[in-house]
Amino acid sequence: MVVTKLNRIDEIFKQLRATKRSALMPYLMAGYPDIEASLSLLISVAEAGADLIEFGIPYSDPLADGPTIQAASEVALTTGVNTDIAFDLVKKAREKIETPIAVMTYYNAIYRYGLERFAGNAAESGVDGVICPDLPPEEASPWSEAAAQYGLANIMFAAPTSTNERLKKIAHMSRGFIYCVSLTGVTGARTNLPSNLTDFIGRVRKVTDKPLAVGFGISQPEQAKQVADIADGVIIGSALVSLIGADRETCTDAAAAYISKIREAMDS
Amino acid sequence: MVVTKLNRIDEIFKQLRATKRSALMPYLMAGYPDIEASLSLLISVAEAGADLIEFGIPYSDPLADGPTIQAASEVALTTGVNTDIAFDLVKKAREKIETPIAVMTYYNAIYRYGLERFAGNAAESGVDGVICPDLPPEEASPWSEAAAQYGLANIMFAAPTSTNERLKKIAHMSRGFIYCVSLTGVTGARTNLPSNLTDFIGRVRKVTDKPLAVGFGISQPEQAKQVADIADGVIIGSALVSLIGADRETCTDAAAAYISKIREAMDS
Amino acid sequence: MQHVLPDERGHYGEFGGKFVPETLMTALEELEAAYARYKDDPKFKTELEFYQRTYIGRPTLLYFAEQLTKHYGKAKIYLKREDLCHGGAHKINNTIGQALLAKRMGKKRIIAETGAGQHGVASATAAALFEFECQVYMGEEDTRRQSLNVFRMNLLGTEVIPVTSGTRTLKDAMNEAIRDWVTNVETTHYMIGSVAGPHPYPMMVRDFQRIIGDETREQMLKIEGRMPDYIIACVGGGSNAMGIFYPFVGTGVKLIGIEPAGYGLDTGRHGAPLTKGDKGVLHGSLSYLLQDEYGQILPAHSISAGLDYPGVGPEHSYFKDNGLAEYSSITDKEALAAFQLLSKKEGILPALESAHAVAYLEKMIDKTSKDDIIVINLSGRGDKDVQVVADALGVRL
Amino acid sequence: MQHVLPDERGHYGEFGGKFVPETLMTALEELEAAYARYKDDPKFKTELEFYQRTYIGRPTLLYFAEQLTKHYGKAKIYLKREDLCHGGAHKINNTIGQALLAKRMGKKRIIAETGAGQHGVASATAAALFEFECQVYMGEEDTRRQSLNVFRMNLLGTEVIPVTSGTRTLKDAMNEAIRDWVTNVETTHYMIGSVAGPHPYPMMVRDFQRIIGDETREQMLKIEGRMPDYIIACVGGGSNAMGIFYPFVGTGVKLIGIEPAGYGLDTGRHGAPLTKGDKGVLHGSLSYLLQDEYGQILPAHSISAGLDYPGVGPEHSYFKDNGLAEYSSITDKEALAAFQLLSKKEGILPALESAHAVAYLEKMIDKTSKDDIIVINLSGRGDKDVQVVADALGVRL
Ligand SMILES: Cc1ncc(COP(=O)(O)O)c(C=O)c1O
Ligand SMILES: Cc1ncc(COP(=O)(O)O)c(C=O)c1O
Repeated sequence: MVVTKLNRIDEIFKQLRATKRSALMPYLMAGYPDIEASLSLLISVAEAGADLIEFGIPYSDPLADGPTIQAASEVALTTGVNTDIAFDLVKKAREKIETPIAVMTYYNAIYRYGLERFAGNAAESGVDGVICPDLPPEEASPWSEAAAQYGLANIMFAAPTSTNERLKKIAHMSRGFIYCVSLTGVTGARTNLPSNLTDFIGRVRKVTDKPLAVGFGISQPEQAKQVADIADGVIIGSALVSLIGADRETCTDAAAAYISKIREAMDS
Repeated sequence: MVVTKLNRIDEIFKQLRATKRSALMPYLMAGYPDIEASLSLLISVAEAGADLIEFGIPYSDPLADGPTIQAASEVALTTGVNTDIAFDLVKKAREKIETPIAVMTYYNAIYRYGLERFAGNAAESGVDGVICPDLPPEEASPWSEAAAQYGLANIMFAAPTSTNERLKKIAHMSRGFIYCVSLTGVTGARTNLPSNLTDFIGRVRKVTDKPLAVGFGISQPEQAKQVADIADGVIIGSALVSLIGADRETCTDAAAAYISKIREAMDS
Repeated sequence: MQHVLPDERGHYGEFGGKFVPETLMTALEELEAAYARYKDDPKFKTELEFYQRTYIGRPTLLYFAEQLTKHYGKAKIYLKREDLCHGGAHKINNTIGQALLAKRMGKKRIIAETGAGQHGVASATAAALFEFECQVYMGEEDTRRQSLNVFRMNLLGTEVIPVTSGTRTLKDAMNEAIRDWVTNVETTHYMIGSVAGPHPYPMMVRDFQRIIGDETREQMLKIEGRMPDYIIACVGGGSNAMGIFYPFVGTGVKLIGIEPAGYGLDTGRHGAPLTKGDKGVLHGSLSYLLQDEYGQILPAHSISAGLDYPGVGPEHSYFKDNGLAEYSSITDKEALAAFQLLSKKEGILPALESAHAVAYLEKMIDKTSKDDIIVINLSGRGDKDVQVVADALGVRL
Repeated sequence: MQHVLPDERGHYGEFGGKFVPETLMTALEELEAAYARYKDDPKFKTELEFYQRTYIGRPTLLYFAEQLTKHYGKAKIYLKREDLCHGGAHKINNTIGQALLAKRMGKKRIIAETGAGQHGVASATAAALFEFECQVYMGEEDTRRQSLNVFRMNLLGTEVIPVTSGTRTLKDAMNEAIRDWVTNVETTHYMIGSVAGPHPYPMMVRDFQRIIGDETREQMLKIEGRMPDYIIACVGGGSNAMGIFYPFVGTGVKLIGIEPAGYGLDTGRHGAPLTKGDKGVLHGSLSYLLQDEYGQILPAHSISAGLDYPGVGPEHSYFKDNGLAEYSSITDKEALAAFQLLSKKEGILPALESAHAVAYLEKMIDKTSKDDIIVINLSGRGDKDVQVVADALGVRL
């Protein structure tokens, strides 16, 4: 079954580009802090102004992630969440929200589940794209093809260490947007943006006009604003996850409030 | 100063040979169970019928001795006994008894004290001979000469493992008597006499007419009797030491009683 | 048959590859280029051979185990004595090689992962010798169980970083090392300890370890005038096995890799991905591994810490699927018995890892004859395991 | 000058000899005769060389310690790597030799004494290889402190007998072994672990250990084309030192033996009989030893168990009095520092015994120049000492 309708991710970037705004792209994790709450969070964060949500499927060996997301993954896995449940959460969220959703997980979760099956079930649940941090272009073709077959965007990573050659290859292959890693390192909130970020984004811009989203390390409204000025999307991961982990009772409201504040700063 | 009077050891064997009796030769240790008691023991054992007393100077590393005498040595050393005190005990005993006394100690105690000095002080205290279990004929000449100079008998060992060649050398060199080790092993009471003892004593007899005393393992009156039938002297070591160690209060009487009993058996 | 894998992309058939964050891809390309440049460079080769000979103590012996042979009364048994290497295991063959390469690449710092500490100590040793700054990641659980090895690394000037994530054991230490590498990729060389990880590691580590097989071949020809019939080696990540197998691939010699069956293959508590695992991606390459139906990695178990790993080098997966080697497994209990047997018969305490290879004799020797020749790779010495063996046998020390 | 001692009676000048109970004299004569018969027997020599090469792993390396040399900036420093011997120390050179001899003498049983366990393990190893029954005497105190080594011997099939007499340490274990020998002299070979004991042991053990010096000489000539200027070795009983010294006696090479100064020579808590002892008889031979004015043996102290002995081989006493070698001493603290230095600089953990020899560099290197060559005998590896070093440095493991 080939899905032909325009992908929600392409749609949103088209809209934002038209209004010269940047996308706010928070990261949530299936099963964190528990399964139900992660569904409420999807909805409340969307309603608070998220343009796209990255929805992580927790993994036992998250080697691109820093301590915050590692710890969250461990907690989430104890809830019994798995790929099927994660897809189911998206399906349920789709009853309320139309915000694009990109699932984020490690390649083994896709490989073991079965490439076609993963793509098919994801697409059917209302997932729009997949982000896989340990799948560089050299190894991405089988998955890219399976994803394309189901109208899923396979979103690829660009890093400051990528040569221009590699950036071209990545840009060419990536769908939806390009995930630009702000720094050499793992996920995790940091207090300052790397000084060479503008140069790096400039380098990527030179090889593509696909949307560029920047992630890794962004936590403060001012940082989001600065990134919004040079990129098409601002990814907020660990900062939001740690806020959610701080108080489970109030996390839905707190997350919404935090996203509104970032939204405000970005649009200011 | 060369002592010329006839050595008490030669004297006693001459007497015993004349009466066709065997010598009863108990072993005591200077400083065991304490310094004073070891003096009382010298006297009481002599009076109970000992023909010759071996008087051990305790040593830190008594490698020819079994557990009983090892343990006694450790106790004795904690009393502060030493070579000078041991000689002094002999000197004091000499006020009461004329029983021949042979000091038993390891060669290092002699060597370190000084060969001449050891021989001189021993002789002056009334010691008649010296038994040194780790001094084979090959190494014995310097000490033999020093001992001879002071009229001390240097008593040497013969073992069941000694070749006839060696027995000749030992017999030639030994003074006073020859200490025949009943078995291959260390000192210590045993319940049976070795079966080849008669053969062994026979081998020694073939090379010498010096008195032969048998030691190592003799504890029972019957054993003493059997040995007395084939040898000129019966040495009682560990059995007596362990009896003395059993009850310090009564050890003087107990030792005397034990020696009387052995005496009786031997003379029966 | 000439075996010419991996291909240009680091694949062994469907296995291998480079499944790592984009940040590391350039570093892997650089490493690949540097390795390609130096591996046949006469100066590099001379220097490597110099340290193999003068520091590691190569060639190691190929020892005819006369007592063990007598004990079984079947094939002649030889032991390749990697336990006599400086440090007590084959691991140093690889770390010296990588250190010499890292020096040429201008790296100042080395990081490594370690389970029980064998590769950590070997890395720390190479780092001390060539004056690198060195940090070793080790599961917190393991730092406690193997505190002597932690101190040993400290003595060699290496800092050991306890890893508190996940199961707090080897696989998490490797995750953490990769995270460090992602962060410090420009100054740092990541010294992987087996034929695992992303390309070019499985190839490079294999090449540094194949000296075991090259020597064995030469020594065997000299001693017996012919090739052996069997070669047996234990398989954790697979480096000692690949090292001794590689020069014999396609020659007709039966190559047998032994995985740890732990408490038993059916208990689920083992470390035998080739025997009981499924294909998947771990630590940068596609291979057999222990995982659940959703691809979550399952913890391994083996009495021998060096085999306690849920993955295996990709080339072994290729060997298995293509019949270039066979793989079998040995339980903790069987390994313990072999540990005791070799100690008593030959006066040689094998590493518990190597004891798995020795234990396989029980299963295969009956079908051999006196004319056959078996070589067992004695990958390391057992002194490090004496406490573990005592505990397992219920002996209070 | 050709050095042709001992004389016929086993004397080195006034030292040496056979101060043992008469019961043992015939056994010593037999041993002497057997040794005289076989030592130059081509078949014996071939067999010994075979096991040296194929089992022990000889020749061991003569390693240029480049980093250590750089560190001091003076003489070139070489290490003779006895730590790479099977088992981790030079002790096995002797036990394999004696075991081959005992086999020819028709003995079925071997006994040995051991302090920390090094010689015990080496004896147990040789016993396992040549199928002897083996019992090792070890001070009860030491069996507790070194329980891992006890279990190691058990694994090798040897029974360890705790000795509860005296100070319950090495010297008492040796007393007890001698008592056993006196009792079982006809079936049993007593395997003494150093150049100590009654003749012919000091000579025989020296001869089995001189391979260290013979190799060093040949290797040095090959590498440097000349003899070294200094050879430094630690002295416990003195076997590793005698082994490396012996082929250089009278050649002009400065031979330096290092005794353990423990807490300091003035504290009375050391193990330095050559430096601070007096002549006397212990365990069958006349030599320097630690004793009081009445000849009672005083306990030794050293952080390194293998040097913790109140006596020393008689030939060293002769060397000292006749200026054929010099002797100095190194404290526990200095040895610890050298242990750490060598670990960090060269990636080699030395045995604490050997660390005494390394430590002496601090005291003598200033008077050397870059043209000088020093060889240090690295008699054993330090893995066995890691716990002791941690304790001494106040590191909780
Ligand atoms: C002695 C020994 N053998 C084998 C192994 C397993 O590793 P590999 O399979 O890479 O040889 C280890 C790992 O630490 C080891 O120490
Ligand atoms: C490594 C090592 N070196 C030195 C010694 C000291 O003995 P020797 O002086 O006989 O070489 C020992 C004794 O156990 C030892 O284990």
